[in-house]
Amino acid sequence: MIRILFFASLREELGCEQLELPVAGMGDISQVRAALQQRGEKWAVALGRGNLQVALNQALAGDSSTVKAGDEVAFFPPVTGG
Amino acid sequence: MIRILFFASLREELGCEQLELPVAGMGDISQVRAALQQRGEKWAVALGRGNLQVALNQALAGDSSTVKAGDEVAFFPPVTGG
Amino acid sequence: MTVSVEVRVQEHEFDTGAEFGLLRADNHSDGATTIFVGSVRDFNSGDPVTALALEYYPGMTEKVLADIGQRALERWSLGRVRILHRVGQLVPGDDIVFVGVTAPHRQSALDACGYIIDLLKTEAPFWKKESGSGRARWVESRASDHEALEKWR
Amino acid sequence: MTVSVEVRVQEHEFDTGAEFGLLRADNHSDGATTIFVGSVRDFNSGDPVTALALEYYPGMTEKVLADIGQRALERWSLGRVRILHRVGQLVPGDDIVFVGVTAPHRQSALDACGYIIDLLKTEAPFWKKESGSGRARWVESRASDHEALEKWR
Repeated sequence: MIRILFFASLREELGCEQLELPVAGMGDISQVRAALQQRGEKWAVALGRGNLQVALNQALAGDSSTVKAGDEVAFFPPVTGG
Repeated sequence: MIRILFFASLREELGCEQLELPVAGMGDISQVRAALQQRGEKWAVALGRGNLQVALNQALAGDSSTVKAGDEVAFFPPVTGG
Repeated sequence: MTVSVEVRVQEHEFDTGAEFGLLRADNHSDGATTIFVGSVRDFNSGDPVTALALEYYPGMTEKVLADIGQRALERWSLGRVRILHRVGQLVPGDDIVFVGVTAPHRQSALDACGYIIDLLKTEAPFWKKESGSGRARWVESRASDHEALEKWR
Repeated sequence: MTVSVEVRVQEHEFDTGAEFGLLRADNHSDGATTIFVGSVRDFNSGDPVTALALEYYPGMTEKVLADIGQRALERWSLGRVRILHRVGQLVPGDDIVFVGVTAPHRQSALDACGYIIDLLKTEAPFWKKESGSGRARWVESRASDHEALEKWR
């Protein structure tokens, strides 16, 4: 399984803080994103935003980063700390 | 009279913290300096150094700044605070 | 004295005087200490702010802060680096972030402090939600924060 | 909140935490506070330092510090500026100088803090005499301090 986390406005928009996806068919982040977008219109829109950031195992990652069983993937909007 | 102050290494070198000079013949700072340099070899050398700074009434001044009775003139080496 | 990077993410207030003391304790080789503290303003982009909620990504946030501190250590000759950030519920006047840097020389301490806060603003996973005028809104990231990175390239 | 410049020259220690509190008190409009503290190092230019005597020009020094603070206020949009400097007998580890600046935005607070300490180093009438290795020596002014001014022209 892959553990997926959502933060801040994205978490609120999806009404979901975390979920797990089976790793079958997930080669990279873009495939994880595509699988999530299948969950419905709301998910398709929210995860399709160009400014969304992705972290793989708590480090910033890109669409082509490879995922494997046990990985933690997080999607979040641009950060606004400080 | 004009009140003259010396600070830091210059004060130590001259063995003098302050003195008063009659204003007669003192048109500007360069004349004050020249009068002080007349006081002997030690004074001629110390007040002839190119890096010496001068303040007139507690504001940085130049050789051509005009002096008058009651003024305070200070000579000191480059500052090293902070 | 060994160089060090300390980071902390916490709900409770931090004490800037005490943090300064930790930067200086038994540190006679660094002549310069620079501190940046960011606080909650009562207005943002013209809108009144009465409260601020700060969310973060436990685990990743600490790693990113430590990594930013480490990059500062590699770029300048520094002594100690401390980065603290509050999360949870805050109100105007509360301090959010503390960046403290010591160095033998002042320019390194000043530059490293600016570098750390600029990187923190664009890389550390924190998100602010402001309340005011009866509504809550997620704060948008600023283009100016990304432009500020130009000077470190 | 009105903008202000406070300067102080004193023999006794200052409390950085308390000074920070004065910069922040009832100040909800400035989101950024920057502090620079300079301390006595135990080495200078390779020579051990065991004590430091600081001399100043009473009257002129305070005027120069206030003028430097005022020029910072004219150059950036700032809230409060505090400049403290110790004089008299100090030992390694002692804090000599405190520069604190608040501003609505961080870059102004960081830049103004660097500007003030750079100007203080070259303009404010203070002189240091170091003791160590059994002898006392007046500290020479540094070319690097004058070069540091280039960035503010």
